[in-house]
Amino acid sequence: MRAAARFRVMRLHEYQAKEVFADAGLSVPGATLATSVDEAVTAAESVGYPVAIKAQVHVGGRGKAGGIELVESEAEVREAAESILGMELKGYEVHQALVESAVDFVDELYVGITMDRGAGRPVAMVSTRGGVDIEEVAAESPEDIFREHVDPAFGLHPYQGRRAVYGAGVTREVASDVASVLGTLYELWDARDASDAEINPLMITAEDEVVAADAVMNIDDDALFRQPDLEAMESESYADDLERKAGEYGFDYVRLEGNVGIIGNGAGLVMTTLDLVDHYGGEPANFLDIGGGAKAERVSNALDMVFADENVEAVVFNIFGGITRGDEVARGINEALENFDEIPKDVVVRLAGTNAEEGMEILNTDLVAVEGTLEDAVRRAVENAKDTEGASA
Amino acid sequence: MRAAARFRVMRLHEYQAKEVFADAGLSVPGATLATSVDEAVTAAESVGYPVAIKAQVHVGGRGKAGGIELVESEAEVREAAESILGMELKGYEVHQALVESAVDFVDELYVGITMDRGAGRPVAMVSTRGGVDIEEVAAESPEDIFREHVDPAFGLHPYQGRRAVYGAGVTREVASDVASVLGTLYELWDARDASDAEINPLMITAEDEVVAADAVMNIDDDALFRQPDLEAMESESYADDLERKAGEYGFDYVRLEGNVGIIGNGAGLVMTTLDLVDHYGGEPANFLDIGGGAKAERVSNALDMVFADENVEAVVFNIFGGITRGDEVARGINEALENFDEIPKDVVVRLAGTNAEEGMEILNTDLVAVEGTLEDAVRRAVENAKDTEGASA
Amino acid sequence: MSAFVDESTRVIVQGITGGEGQFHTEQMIEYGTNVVAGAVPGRGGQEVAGVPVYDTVSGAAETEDADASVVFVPPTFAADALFEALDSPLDLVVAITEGIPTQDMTNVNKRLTEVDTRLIGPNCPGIITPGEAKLGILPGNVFESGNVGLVSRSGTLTYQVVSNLTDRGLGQTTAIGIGGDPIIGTDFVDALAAFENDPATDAVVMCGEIGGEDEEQAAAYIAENMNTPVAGFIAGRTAPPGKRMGHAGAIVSGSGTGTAESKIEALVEAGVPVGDTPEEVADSVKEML
Amino acid sequence: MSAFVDESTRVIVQGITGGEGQFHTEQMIEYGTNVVAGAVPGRGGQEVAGVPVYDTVSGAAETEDADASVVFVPPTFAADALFEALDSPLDLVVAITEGIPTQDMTNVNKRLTEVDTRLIGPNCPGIITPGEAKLGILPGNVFESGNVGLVSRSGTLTYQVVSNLTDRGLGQTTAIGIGGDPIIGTDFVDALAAFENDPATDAVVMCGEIGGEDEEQAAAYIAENMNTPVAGFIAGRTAPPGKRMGHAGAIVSGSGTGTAESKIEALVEAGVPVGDTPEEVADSVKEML
Repeated sequence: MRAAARFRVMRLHEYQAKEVFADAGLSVPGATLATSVDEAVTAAESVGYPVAIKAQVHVGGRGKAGGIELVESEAEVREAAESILGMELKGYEVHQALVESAVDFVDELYVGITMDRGAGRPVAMVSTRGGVDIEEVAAESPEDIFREHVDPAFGLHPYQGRRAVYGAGVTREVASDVASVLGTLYELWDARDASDAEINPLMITAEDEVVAADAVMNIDDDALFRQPDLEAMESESYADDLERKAGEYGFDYVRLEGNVGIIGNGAGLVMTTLDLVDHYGGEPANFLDIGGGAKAERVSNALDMVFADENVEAVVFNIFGGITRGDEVARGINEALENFDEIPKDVVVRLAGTNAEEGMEILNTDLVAVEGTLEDAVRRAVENAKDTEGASA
Repeated sequence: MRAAARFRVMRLHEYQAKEVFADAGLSVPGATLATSVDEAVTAAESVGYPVAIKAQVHVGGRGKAGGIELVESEAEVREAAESILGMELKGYEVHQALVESAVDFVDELYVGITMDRGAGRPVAMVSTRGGVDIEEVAAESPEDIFREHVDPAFGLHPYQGRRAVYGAGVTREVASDVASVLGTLYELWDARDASDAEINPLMITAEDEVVAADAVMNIDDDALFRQPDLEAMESESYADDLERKAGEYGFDYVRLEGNVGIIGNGAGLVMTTLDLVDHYGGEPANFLDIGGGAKAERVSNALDMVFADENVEAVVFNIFGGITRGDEVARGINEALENFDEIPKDVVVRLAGTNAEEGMEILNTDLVAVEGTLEDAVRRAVENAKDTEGASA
Repeated sequence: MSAFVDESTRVIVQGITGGEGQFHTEQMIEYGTNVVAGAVPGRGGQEVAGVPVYDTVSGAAETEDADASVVFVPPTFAADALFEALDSPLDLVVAITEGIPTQDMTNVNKRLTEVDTRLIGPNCPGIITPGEAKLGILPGNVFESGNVGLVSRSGTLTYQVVSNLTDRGLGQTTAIGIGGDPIIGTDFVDALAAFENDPATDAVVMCGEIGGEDEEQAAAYIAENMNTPVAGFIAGRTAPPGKRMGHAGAIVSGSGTGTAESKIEALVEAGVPVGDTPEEVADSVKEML
Repeated sequence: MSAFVDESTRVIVQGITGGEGQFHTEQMIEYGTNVVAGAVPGRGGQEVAGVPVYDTVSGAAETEDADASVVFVPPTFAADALFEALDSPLDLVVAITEGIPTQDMTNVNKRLTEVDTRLIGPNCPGIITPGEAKLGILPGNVFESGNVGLVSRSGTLTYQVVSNLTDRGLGQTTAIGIGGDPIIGTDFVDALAAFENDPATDAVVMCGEIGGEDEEQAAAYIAENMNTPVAGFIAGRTAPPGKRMGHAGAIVSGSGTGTAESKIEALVEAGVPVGDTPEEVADSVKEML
């Protein structure tokens, strides 16, 4: 939901992020990607036992959810790969697994670079509590994460890396190497337009080697135009077909649990529409922002999306035109609905702002209901959903 | 004289600077370096007539001094190359000439990046009065040079390049290309630790092409450690053997016209010693700063240098010890002078500061005269020089 | 009076020769905005929508004695356009452009600390003083002159709330869309301070949304510094927990800020009534006056 | 009183484990300077010259409640050491290091505009308040406590002039070597202002040299702001014309500044007697008191 973070990102898979990290000179474990059980076995043999089999999906907490297995033999690899490949992790199906040499570590750190929106500056972070969910550490004992803000005009000074590392309590033996990893990570973050670049855990071996055992790198969508090689790594992975469809149409779309489909223009207004559905006793089925200046085809695509969601019982279509013109929107609604012999779900439309009156005249009110205010439109859609639900129940 | 500018630089030859510029994507004329007349002829044929034959020496105003010839035939090349190769330009012998395709230009600009010491920031400069001595333009009509200061933390923003170019009155047709040249020049200046990076003239052809017809690039000596490829380009070119010797010994040395040789520690104090020689009616033969903490060998080398200058009639050796220790200096003076059957020039020594008393005790006063104050030491050396001069005249 | 812009504000449009730039320049002029120049590199000497175009912002600002600029430059070149505007003798820069890379904006943000110029946006609808001037893309006909100030992170939500105000006869002194990007120039506190200091503004509406800590900071500012009454609205109460804040927000702040609950609670504690619907917000404002 | 440093100044030495750092730390302590810590990455927990070493400047400054640092870090790493010092709770940083790349110093110079910390140097002998503290490499035995302030771009020339003062019974409040590099922290004007505000300083000596425009600016400052009398000296009158200013200086300033003539003229116009010899300078000072 863009409105929430307003910082849309393209997420690299672990194996992709590790490629980028390794190119920058960071040490990562030997690994091979596998898409089948047999490939996993071959990979494990080439990498050398013990290996970790790691699901490559864009979800956090893979380990806890059973997406990572540590194995020591071919039999174990087969079992783990069979379990992981094809499994569903938090709604995402696993198609690829990284077969990676297991690191024999004595210590696990966290290092990361992200944007501190409040400070308006990047921040470098180091913690000796690596290998666990860093968000939990941040919530429960924020003092366990050392934060060093970066002046973007200068970048992360070497002394800042040292201060972060010593400040976090990293042991003297590896302090200089960890500071150097943090410096490289910042350079990557900066050069590759990342929103986040993290290593968790950064493993420390008995020989004081410093190895990136996991890797996170998310790239600012708005900067992909100057990161063509990273853009090419984008793998269309969606939790379901609807989100895939939204991606193809180029919509800001989030699927939710309810049954009132929602279409609107502008993130704030769409969020408000969701809130009102909830306020009047309904349950939003989705967030769908068609953006500014939407033309008829885009409007039609939006309806197509919402109708395709089998949970949706009724739809509210709320447009306040600034750049978006009410007549264009009305034409799009007509076109979309005229294709149906029977309109699949009741649609309530509310048009305001630029060319709203022209739009109201154009709208085919045989196909949609019209309301003059946002509140009335939402109330009516909530009622429609309840009626439909009641009827089908 | 380091004291004057305190910004010692390694100067690239025109052909070297053009290599660096061309690597960065700037357009330079086709050219080949020649060290003999036959090479010049071959070069001219491969480059194509007309060609410019340009002496490669570290002096300004080569053109006026006859170091650049524009020629159109083999006969002319022979004549020009014979005249230029081996000629002496402002004290520097010419060993190399650049044989370069002559650019058919309609306009000549000046673009340059340098350090504005007063502002403590780099400055980008553009002038439509290219092809002439820019220092003269600066002195006579400074408003003809547009200056754009650069925040080093951000570099030269593209808009600053445009502002400089439009502000200088560059014609619209080439404005964007010239701004782009300025941007590249700044990046080079920054990335290569330059003190100056200049193109004068930047030629504009009838087809609105923008060509760097000359190139200046001077590198900050203190940053050569991180510019190994540029450091490797250093060509030991000195106006005379004495300056070469000083370079080998690692002294700050400037040869002057007078007959009182001067050795001291610290640029300010050595300059003051020169000034006092002048004040008391003498003429300084040189500036020689042995630097801080000088050991005996260095002291001995300094005397060797000054004795090697045939103009020198007398020497004043003035040390005020801070880090430099008087006893070390005294030992160095003794060692140097004890090698001679006869001391070639009268030496007056003045030692003050750290371990000065110990030094005075060590000094072999059979070999040198000693004075307690700077003024007395200088006066005596000036007299010695006059006496010697009188004796030899 | 009004905040930041009025009919005397002399406006430059950066990117005036583009489609958006030209269209909205015409709209702004039609609304009464004193657009005095455009700035587009290489297009100096031309004329668009009846105003002269200059190659540089400095040239336009100096020759036309301008006070403000509105930026329609595409995202690829927008940061440079903002740096240029901030290095010219202007008081106000309004960045409409959507999709500027966040790292570009952190650089602009750094420069903002070094200059006196105010930036509104980017990715915002702009600012309007109804009946006097609008700088940006807001639909002028929604607004009416009056004594309510409005500041909002969202464009269309602004229009919604303004229409609820106007329906009740509550006109506006100035409405400011500050934009919803992670890094913006003018924030809630800056806008609230301007309204507090504007004698013509008798009440203020602030429309926030989930994410970031700006609303919490605004609440603290209101509690400490404001006599003018403020009504609030927060969009995004029903956003599912996992989508509420990015991972970055969670590890940086490490606390419960950024959620709708946190923001509403902070505002209510600061004495700001927070409406459940835009209509409730407008009703609150009516009661305040 | 005194300018910038006195016996209570708590000093960190950056680069204390190097040869120069260790030697001069011992010298400083012997002189009476309150050296409280060293800072060298990776050497935290050790002890040098009887003081504890920390890994970071912040750690040293916070734990030992330090006010100032002296930097002996080699040129390759010096800029980072300066940035570190400027990002720590210190009032004063004295950079002795010679040979820091000029572009590194322009970056440091930019950061200096953003912080309150004072930098002296680089490539300077340091600062001394005779009888109380010295931060740097100045030979303590040349100085004597008194009522004359001294500021100089040159190290050994400072010692020369000070010895001429001391010979005449003229002790010093504080002597500051500001360094002769193209980019320095504290300049003549900063030092002169400190002396003007120091009630213990009854006269000031400034030793300049050719190059740059600092002496001309100092002259303007003296004329406008100083009641304390100033005596001047300019080294480099006999430098040959071609060697006087770099090409850069000539095209940037485009004028006659930077020469000895220009500097002497500016000072004399500001009422500052400029001696032909160090002895004459000391004589002038004696007359002033």
